[in-house]
Amino acid sequence: MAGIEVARIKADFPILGRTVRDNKPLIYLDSGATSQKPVEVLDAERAFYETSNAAAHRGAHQLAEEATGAYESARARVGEFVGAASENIVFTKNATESLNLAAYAFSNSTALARWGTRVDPRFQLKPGDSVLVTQMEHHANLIPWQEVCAKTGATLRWIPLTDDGRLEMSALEELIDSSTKVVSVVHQSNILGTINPVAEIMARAHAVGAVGVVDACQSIPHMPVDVRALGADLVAWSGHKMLGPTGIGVLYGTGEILNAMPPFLTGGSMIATVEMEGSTYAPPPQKFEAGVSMVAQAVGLAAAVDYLEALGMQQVAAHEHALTEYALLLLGHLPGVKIIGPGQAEDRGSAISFVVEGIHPHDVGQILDNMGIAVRVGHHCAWPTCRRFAVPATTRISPYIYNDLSDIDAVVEGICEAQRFFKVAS
Amino acid sequence: MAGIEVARIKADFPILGRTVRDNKPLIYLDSGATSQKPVEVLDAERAFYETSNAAAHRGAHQLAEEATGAYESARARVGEFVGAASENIVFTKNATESLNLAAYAFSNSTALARWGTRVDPRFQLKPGDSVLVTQMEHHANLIPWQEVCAKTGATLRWIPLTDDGRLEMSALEELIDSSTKVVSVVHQSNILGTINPVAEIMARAHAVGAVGVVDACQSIPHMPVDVRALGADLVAWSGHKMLGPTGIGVLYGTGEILNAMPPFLTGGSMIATVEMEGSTYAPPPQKFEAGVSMVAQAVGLAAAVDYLEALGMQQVAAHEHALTEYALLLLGHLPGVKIIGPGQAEDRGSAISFVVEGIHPHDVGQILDNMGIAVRVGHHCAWPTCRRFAVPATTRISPYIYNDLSDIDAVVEGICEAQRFFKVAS
Amino acid sequence: MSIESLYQDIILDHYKNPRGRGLLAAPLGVAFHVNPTCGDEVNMQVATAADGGLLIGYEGTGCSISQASASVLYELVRGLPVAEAEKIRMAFLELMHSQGHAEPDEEVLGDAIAFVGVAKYPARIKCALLPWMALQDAEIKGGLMTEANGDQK
Amino acid sequence: MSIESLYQDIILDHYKNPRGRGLLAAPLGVAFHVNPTCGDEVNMQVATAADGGLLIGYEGTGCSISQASASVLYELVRGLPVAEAEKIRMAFLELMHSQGHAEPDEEVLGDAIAFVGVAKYPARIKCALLPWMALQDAEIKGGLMTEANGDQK
Ligand SMILES: Cc1ncc(COP(=O)(O)O)c(C=O)c1O
Ligand SMILES: Cc1ncc(COP(=O)(O)O)c(C=O)c1O
Repeated sequence: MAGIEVARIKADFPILGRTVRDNKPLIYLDSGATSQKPVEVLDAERAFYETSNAAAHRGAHQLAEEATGAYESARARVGEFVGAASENIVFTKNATESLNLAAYAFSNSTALARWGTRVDPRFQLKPGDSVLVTQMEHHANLIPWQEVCAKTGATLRWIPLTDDGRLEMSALEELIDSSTKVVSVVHQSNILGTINPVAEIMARAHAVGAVGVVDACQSIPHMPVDVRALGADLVAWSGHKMLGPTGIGVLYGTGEILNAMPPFLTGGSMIATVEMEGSTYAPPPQKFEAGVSMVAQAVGLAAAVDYLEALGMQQVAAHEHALTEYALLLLGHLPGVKIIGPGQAEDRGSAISFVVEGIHPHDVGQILDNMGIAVRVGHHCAWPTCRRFAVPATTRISPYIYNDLSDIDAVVEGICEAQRFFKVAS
Repeated sequence: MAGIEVARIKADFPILGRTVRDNKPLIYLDSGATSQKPVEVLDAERAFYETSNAAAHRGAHQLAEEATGAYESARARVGEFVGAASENIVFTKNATESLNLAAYAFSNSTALARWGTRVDPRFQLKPGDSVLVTQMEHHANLIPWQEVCAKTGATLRWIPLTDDGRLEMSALEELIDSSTKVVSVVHQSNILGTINPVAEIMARAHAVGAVGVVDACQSIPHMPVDVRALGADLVAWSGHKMLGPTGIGVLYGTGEILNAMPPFLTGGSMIATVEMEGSTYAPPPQKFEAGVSMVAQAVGLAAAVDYLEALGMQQVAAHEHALTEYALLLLGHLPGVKIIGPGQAEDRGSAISFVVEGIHPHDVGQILDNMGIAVRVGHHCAWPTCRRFAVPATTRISPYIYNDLSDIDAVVEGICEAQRFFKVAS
Repeated sequence: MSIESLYQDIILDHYKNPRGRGLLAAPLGVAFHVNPTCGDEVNMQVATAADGGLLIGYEGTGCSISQASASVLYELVRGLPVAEAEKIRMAFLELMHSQGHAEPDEEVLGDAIAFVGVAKYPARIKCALLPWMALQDAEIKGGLMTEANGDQK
Repeated sequence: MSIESLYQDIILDHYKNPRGRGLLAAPLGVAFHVNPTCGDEVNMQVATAADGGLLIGYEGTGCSISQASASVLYELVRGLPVAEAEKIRMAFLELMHSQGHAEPDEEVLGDAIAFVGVAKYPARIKCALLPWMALQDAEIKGGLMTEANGDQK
């Protein structure tokens, strides 16, 4: 595992030095939910508060200048990280807001058009129109679209899954047609680990004139991603899963689409002119950033980007790939253990869900927790995916740069311990 | 000014020790835009990241338990601060999101009802219905309602202002009638400083069955506020203006109203059950908190509440009142200076806007900035209010707990300097 | 705190050998409750026997704690008058909110005292409470209890 | 850095005594630009004289920097062919983005070199640029320039 020196990295994360449950050293394998933060990120946030804190874009005094500069540099830095220009980067509070921003463009345009406001017809929905997602979406990329349909009369469709946890691509032919107005697809599934062929799907979407959206929450933190290469109109992700602070998310959009979309949250700092009778709006990205912004969090996220780039995203991906291969090998051979998701490491990320025969995932997680191993149990905000695989829930490990092979060994040991404890034949 | 020892307080704010513009000590008078943060808040946030960081409400391991506990304790603490129970407190990213959440309840309900979803009829708007705000709203409490009207066919009305910067209460008779579905009013104006009789207005709103909303952005940081005493259904404010971190806001709602409102942002953690075909939602406040939450910021906000309560909100208000009286006296007697807003300190907060004859507010601010005094210039996101007073913009001082009388003296000196510099007779 | 304090033998026994599991022929009230964070499910049914005592039917899927809790509930409250059952329910709720500091009364709670360790794991309390919340809901739906006197959020 | 470097005498002079302020009788292109953060306004009008030189009309309200900048603009570009005016505009934009490190060419920029200090105050750059952005817009609207060659965002 050349490149990623886990021991050295761990030293940058104070929390990884703590113990849990009666002095057991912490093994954190829940980075799919949220990652830990290196001191570099904490220092950057704190330094901002201690030296330059002010409302960005809302003042002319020196602190306001500095805060605006810090915020806009952070935007440029985050853009650069994914191959995008500053003006294509919108800051939100999390990926969920980013995806809602995308979805509300449709319901808002539809309502505005009904009362005479001119809107881009691509965002105007009516009965007969359809919205396409997949059966492996995180709730954040499913429910907003369900709501759009409930508010416009459009119909939700979804790409089904194979037993191996991949998209049934042959179904696309039927699912994407002239009724399709938007296709929103997860890049890497948070529950199955599957990496989807999003560029191909976006091309199919564009062929019928649909808007293409990608949920890149689980890909951008873990591999090099050039958002333009995805071919999407909009790409959403969160800062807190990529070493950044809580409270900040990102929406990338092409200039064309961001210009065409109506605003979402409205208020201060997103306007051009305001009168009681009506207002006009600033160009993107400002148009989508109403209110005093999360400047400290943007600064922290930029520091997270610096940290990841210093490691190199190729190296990060290679490191996780090695962990994935090892974990799939070990878990795949463990009696009574079934992996939910692709069994091979190709086109697959490091989030691995599994079930243990005769033990509820919650109980597996509890035994692991008791050994100091933090994993996630439940439906992982992808409940329909659980239903598809006829499991009530799964146990999921999701390693990151601060995990190594020994952490995988610990999980295997933990599963065996659970089988012993619950007296399940293994 | 018994109670508030400014020198001692200043020591808690590292940024106030810095210099600006060639070594001038910083005098920060822009707390209306955003307040500075004491070390206690920065320490609390950092301690959370270094010991308990995990996704709240999304895990069963020890860190997730601790993060959930920290988040919910913060909610309880913030609720307690304003006299509300935990379940009445919704965390958002800022007041702008809180107010949009309130406004979207109307546009979303209207659209949902059109396609057959059962909604509370109070939130369903149609042509002929009206929405009432005031002519002194921050854009954050104006544009969302303009957008609601544009999406539903309802009409926006507003309470006009007197020349002294107060609400023309006699106009209420005409403005609130059976067509009124929602009344949304700022508690304390960020540009004029006016404190409005919101309890009376809310009572009038309820008398016609309208929903009552209060924008308490500029009141809760500065005086004791019991949200229940305001008589509103919903009350919105921001954390960053009350010593808290950026990236967190609050919406208080009565249990009755929060239950009746449809969700706003949708996704993970706000659900009861999810299937591809449709979803049901959790009870409030979870219903309104989709996505991984800003746990660190909530923890920081709770620490800010602790800090303010240790000072005592009565003391904070008394301190600011004294500053306001002093500033009004001095500025009121300065030749060429005109205060925009009430000239008396009664029912008035410490944000004071003024214009200087013959010098553009931007230039006044620049001269002050050059002397190390940070004030805000412009329309303060209340552009229609500027139009009402026929000024293109104002210069605004907005002191807080770390300011004292000498800071006001410095402003007066700065104004005289500006008059000298721009060769304006004074 | 050992993992054994959470998973006491009584709990594991109820999990492996649930008592009285199955549905009623003619339920008065039915409540299907789900724990949205982990997907645990309990379908709880109530009716009353000729003597006024509670009849309980249930099914469910989920973790050992939630399913054992349903089994213990069945054993404890079936046959009791609604008011008696409610006392036990309240005692169980109190135990769960004790943060592990309670000294539960075995007279009242029977096998349910084994859940004392659960109270130390905030994320698992909801699992243990799931059938008990469903019970209240089923009783309200079946007209055996009014909303007002059944308020313990 | 002194405040005098920002407010040079030339700027204050143009502010107090704006040159050529007023509107055209028959404008070809008109652009009304507002700075949304501070409310500064400029209404810029363009037309061409018989010899092809630019005619400039303008009005506005706002801070000394924005209004002086409009006055300087008037002096610099009126009467010039559009292409020549565009060169000056580009030079001014470059000056504004120089962060104060430029050595502006007085041959090209005339009185506009006084704005070199503005470039050190990021919040004021927009003020100085306001009339120049409006000029471009008015030229495009008047058909004197196409969008493509006037792209400097
Ligand atoms: C009165 C008032 N309302 C609303 C807001 C909006 O708050 P925020 O920008 O934090 O969302 C502000 C401050 O900007 C304000 O002063
Ligand atoms: C694939 C995916 N999409 C969306 C989200 C939502 O992100 P957040 O909760 O940060 O808004 C997550 C993580 O929770 C995720 O894993």
